[in-house]
Amino acid sequence: MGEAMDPQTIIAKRVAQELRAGNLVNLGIGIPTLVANYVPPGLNVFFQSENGLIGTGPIPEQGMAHPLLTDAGGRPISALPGASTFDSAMSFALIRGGHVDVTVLGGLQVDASGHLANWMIPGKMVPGMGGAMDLASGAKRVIVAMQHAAKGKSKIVQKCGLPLTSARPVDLVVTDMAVMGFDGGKITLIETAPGVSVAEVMAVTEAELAVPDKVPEMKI
Amino acid sequence: MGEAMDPQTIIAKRVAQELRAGNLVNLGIGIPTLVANYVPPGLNVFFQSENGLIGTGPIPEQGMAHPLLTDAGGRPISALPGASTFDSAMSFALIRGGHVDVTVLGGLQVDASGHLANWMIPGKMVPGMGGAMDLASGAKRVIVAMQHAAKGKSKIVQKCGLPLTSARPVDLVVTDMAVMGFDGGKITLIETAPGVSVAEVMAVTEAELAVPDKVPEMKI
Amino acid sequence: MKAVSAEEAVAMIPNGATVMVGGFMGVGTPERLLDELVRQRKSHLSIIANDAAVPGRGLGKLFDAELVSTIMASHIGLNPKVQQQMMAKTIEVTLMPQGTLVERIRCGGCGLGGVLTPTGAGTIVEEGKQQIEIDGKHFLLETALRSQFALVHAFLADYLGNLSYALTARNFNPVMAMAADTVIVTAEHIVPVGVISPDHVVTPAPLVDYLVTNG
Amino acid sequence: MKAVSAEEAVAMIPNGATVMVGGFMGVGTPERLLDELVRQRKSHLSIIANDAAVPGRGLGKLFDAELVSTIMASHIGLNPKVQQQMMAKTIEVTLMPQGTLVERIRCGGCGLGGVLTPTGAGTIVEEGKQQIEIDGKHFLLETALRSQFALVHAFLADYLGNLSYALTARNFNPVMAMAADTVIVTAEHIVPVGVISPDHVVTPAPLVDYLVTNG
Repeated sequence: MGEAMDPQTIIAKRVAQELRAGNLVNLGIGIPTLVANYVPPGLNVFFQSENGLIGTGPIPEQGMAHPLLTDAGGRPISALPGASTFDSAMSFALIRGGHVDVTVLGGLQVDASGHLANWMIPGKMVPGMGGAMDLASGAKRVIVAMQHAAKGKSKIVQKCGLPLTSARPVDLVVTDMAVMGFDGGKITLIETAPGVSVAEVMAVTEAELAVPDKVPEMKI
Repeated sequence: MGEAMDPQTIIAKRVAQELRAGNLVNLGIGIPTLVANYVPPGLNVFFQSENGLIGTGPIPEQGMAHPLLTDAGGRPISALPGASTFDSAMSFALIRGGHVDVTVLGGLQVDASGHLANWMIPGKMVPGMGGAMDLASGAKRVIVAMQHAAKGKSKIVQKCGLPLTSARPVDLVVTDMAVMGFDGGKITLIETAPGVSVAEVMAVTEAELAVPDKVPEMKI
Repeated sequence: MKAVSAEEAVAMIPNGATVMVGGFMGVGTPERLLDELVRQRKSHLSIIANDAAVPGRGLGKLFDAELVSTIMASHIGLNPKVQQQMMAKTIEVTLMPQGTLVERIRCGGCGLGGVLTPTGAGTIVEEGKQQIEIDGKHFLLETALRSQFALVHAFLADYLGNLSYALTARNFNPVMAMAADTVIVTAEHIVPVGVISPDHVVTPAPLVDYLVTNG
Repeated sequence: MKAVSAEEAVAMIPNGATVMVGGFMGVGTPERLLDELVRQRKSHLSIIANDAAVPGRGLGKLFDAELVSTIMASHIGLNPKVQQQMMAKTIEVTLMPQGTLVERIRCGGCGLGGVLTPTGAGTIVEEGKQQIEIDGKHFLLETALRSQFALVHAFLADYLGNLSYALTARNFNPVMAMAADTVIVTAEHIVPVGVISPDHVVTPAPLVDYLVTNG
């Protein structure tokens, strides 16, 4: 192995492998945003910005930004040829109507049954759910991209203590240590990160993780 | 008085007097369509065609029709400067949302409490309600434009025998014999047509019509 | 999105399929797909559309060829063949207010279970429907409609699948383009990617599954 | 439609009014009207908007000036002043999913009593809401929202009131332009009637009550 990758890069690179040609993809803020940097060249993926754009392109070059073309955080973006813009009703019709093939969301906790909590910490952080609940409920496939643990505590828990984002389970969780799925309704280890052993994953995972006989390593 | 007007012209001319500057107006098929011919010159009224247009203009001159610009019956129309086009969801959002100031609808029966029946005769005529129910329920003001009687039978009845178009009462009925309103929830004679006496109206009206002391004649 | 011929597109539709068809009295209707449905004699179709147009035009062609088993629409009064087939009970017709029809389709496309509408309350339209009172106002619960296929006609399409519509030919097309498992599109003109301004795209590319090539 | 100055437009808004404000993180926001609300010190406002932007920008200006009593929004996390005023209980904040917010406003503008949405079902968002099951799927009934005023920012307006929007500045503006008793519009450019193509009008003229003149 060459230079060690930082945790965010591991996660973003691995998630990018889940995208397919023609997919409409919505990336949440934080780590999910980085996924766009690792889409294989030549793979045509549509990125949606929920403030009203399909066809999000890279940050514009110096002098080429326009104040009326921004991402959901209000930062300048570019639009690729073939982009489309629309109002918020249409944007969330796309999200809720199952037209978004993949959403990648950050997480505070994911539990053994696939429930995601990512929008508030009661009494502490109450920013509002924005589009997170709609994405978690409406997108065809929900992928959580987050660090495996924070401040020494597992973010993969047996049961979410924080308020849920959706009653609908997520489909895949990609962390800096592992890829986990929920086939059969039970959290299952699918891959480990480069250089990370199954035992190491188990040691920092609070949830009861099903472990198949063979667990391949991420190819990133 | 000069030449006698035909019943449809009386109705259309009188209804046109109800339109105000800036009104968004939807005209049903039949007699209501004729109202557009009698809008006072200089009065800016927006006509909606529910297949997706605001700013309907007159029938285009020879050679100037376009197959993609038609009224709700599929006949060529024109669009005035400042026209707008939209999909059917928007068209009925305008209608149901109370954005249409006046709709003029044809009628089979109107009853003493203002209920309109205009879309089906069970066992005989089942064309479908099209936009009639939405217009009768959603427009700010509903005016019925129809002949007072058909085949010797009053169309102004005590209680509708035909299936209702809406549970919401209409605001005004204009016939070739009279103008009638529903202030106080009771059908009331407001005007008589030129040369028609109150007694003549009463004679061909099945509904119990409230008649004020003074009933002016239409000024058309 | 995949570019296909009209023949290939229609070959995907099985007999008995549920099919939404854009257009309003034959305006903005995907005529080539209807012609091809007739040529391939796809039968027992369940149609969702605003109206049945007139014989020989738009959806009327499917009734001329007796390919329809059921239709949900707001108006069929200008097509005597549909009236005849309805009276003869060879087709089943479900009529509903036009605004209700389009909102139900929109619900199907937008992931909503239904909407509360005042239209039809207190009329025979309310029969069999859940009624909900909010702040003393009486509403009917109208549920979502979806279909296996939507046949959509656009004015401009690009090779990614972005669509724009012209004048009154827009009507039900963009709403139906969201409410079917498979969306098949014909267009007056197919233009290079980037030619339609992002602000003028009405149906974004990812909604379109198949674009029927011209010429 | 009537053309007015920003001063005249805002003078119509009383203290304590319910006001929808277009924009998304300050993009597509009617800044001149917000500046004028601050200048005229209209207070105790009940705001409906997607977010609270950031201090000094867009809706943030109203919170800087402490003119807001309540806000319904989907996100306030990037404006620390709103967080402070919420914690200090000087404002009341109602948060809801963005898709729910926009559909509720759409209902208000479209004469619908509400919609059934799966978003929020099984979370704390469902508290106090009617729950309806359709075909075994669990939905929340979300009711219509309307306001006394909507402040809308367009890209192009014509002198009849037709509006079009640019890029991501469209967002909540066209939906809000349907859901208020009085709609007040600012535009980047005011153009002669007929300059905006009928197919490119997003908000038809009859929806607009007041257009704020430029310059």
